[in-house]
Amino acid sequence: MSMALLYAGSGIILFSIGLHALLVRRHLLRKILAANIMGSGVFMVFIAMGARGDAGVADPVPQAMVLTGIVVSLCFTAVAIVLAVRINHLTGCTTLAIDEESAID
Amino acid sequence: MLLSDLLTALLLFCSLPFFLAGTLGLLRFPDLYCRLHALTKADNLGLGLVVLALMIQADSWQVVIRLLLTWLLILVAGATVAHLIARKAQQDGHQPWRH
Amino acid sequence: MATLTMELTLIFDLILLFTLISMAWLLLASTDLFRAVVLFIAFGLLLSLAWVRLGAADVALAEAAIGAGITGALLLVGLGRLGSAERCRFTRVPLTFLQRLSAPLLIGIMIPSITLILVLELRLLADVAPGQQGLVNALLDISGSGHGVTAVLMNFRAWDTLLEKGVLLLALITIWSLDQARPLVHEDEISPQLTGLARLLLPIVIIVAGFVLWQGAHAPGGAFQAGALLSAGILLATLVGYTLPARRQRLSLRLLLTAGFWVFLLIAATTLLTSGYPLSYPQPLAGGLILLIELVATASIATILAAVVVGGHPPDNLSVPEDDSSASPKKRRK
Amino acid sequence: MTDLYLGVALFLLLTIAIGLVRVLRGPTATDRMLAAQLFGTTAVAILLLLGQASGNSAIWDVALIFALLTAVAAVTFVRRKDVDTATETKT
Repeated sequence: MSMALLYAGSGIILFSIGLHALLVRRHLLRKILAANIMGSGVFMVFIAMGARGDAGVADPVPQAMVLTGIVVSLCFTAVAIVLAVRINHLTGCTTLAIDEESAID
Repeated sequence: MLLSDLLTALLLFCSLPFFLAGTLGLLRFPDLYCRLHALTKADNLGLGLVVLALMIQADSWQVVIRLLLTWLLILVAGATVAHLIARKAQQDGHQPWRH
Repeated sequence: MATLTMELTLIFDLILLFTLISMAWLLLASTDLFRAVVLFIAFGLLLSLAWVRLGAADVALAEAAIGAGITGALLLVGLGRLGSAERCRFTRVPLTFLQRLSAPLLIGIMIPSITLILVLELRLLADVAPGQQGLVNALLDISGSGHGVTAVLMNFRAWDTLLEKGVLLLALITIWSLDQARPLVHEDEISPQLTGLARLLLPIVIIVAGFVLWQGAHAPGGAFQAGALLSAGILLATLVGYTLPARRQRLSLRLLLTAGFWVFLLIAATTLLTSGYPLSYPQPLAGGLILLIELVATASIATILAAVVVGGHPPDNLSVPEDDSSASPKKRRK
Repeated sequence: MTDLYLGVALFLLLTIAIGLVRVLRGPTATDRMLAAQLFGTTAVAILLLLGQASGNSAIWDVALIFALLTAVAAVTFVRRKDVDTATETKT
């Protein structure tokens, strides 16, 4: 039980770190990585909540949903990278063209 | 304690220095080529000893084959990757370290 | 004895999670993007250790196949195409003081509150009785599969999996409509050792993929894991210079890419007509239908994932000599 | 015996955590890739040990897949087209 909570809590921390970076970082690839970390955090909460029953084996339903989720996040990553490359080709930018200096990096 | 258990424990303890050496070498050696050299210790002997230790505990030949295959794959991949990385480093113009 | 085991696992978990979180922070904060990508690859490695610790072997297998094979390649190729420099030719407009203040304020309020809400939710969830393990196990006999996760994926929630195949296909269509495939690799000569490695590894990849697919019927494994593994193999082949002959790049490639979705959809439609519910397989056929879907899906997933890393549609003018980087190489030729 | 396996796995996990310093420090991209390669091997060893400790043979399949695919990332790194060599020359 405590182990499941430990992992679920870490999942939430990962999600928050990713969310923070998604908002704050400017380079597109870094935003993509941030979204991936957020996804991993969500998956970890899911699996951990499913694993708090009998020790050893995780609940198959969240496992199946996370498997689907992994595929979707992989698709997202691939599409986002191609979009970023395209933006780079069209505008010469590796960031979204917002004029904002307050972002940290 | 059974003899096989003792042997497994011994082999596992023997494998630890190799992993430690790999990591320390990775951190402490002065240039890329030296670090490459440290790395292969963990690939070859570190993992090899772990695999050997677990093979003693195996209860069927399928398990033995599976373990052996894992180790062989790491060996082949590790050797090739070390070669490729050294080659790329050389092409990129890394000079070997001289003291 | 038992307490020592528990303490050791607890310490293991704590170190693993601490490393994972600090890696996530470091990789997102790092200024060097290549460092970020390498850290992300290592993050994937440790993440699959976390799945193993949680007893989710299926997820660990998928994470291993994707994290070690595809994501790394995808990000490295993307980084190579994008460049790590943060450049933009638009001039930046100076902001007023309030405008500057607004973003950190918003972020500073939003992220802690989201975290707080999630933690509260978690506390609520912790009181709910765990899981549907019992239900799945009770229905396993009629599912046509001997393994819980496969049964959920291919039978109980097969609708999700069908749509997942649709998402894969949509992603590919989006990518193909955005860009034409550009060469993945540089033209330097290939080290003979590398070719040797590929020749050695590719047959093993195919055998292990088959093993993983077959194993999905009664133990962790299945179509997606096998497909991801196979696509890493295709990627390796592409990297060492194998190419798909130009005449195969049109219809046969497209058929292979879409087959998984079509077959799944066809079975969904047939079952809708015969039983009134999509994907409720007739009892004696369930196992066979699941196997059929999984087989075709594996081939499609493998090619789609490899094509997605290449990142673009096959060149329109196939006589151009530079058409060497399109999706799947030799092993689909037969 | 389970405790022994877990203890060794714990030790190996620590070496990964320490090895991260090399990824952070670089200095070149190749150094970082090298460290990732070592993590792959160590993770395989950890998985084998965890598999033995828990008696769940599916974990060994994960190790086998890692062993098969450790080369892919490094081969991509060596063979890919790189538009900016900035990552190489930058410290």
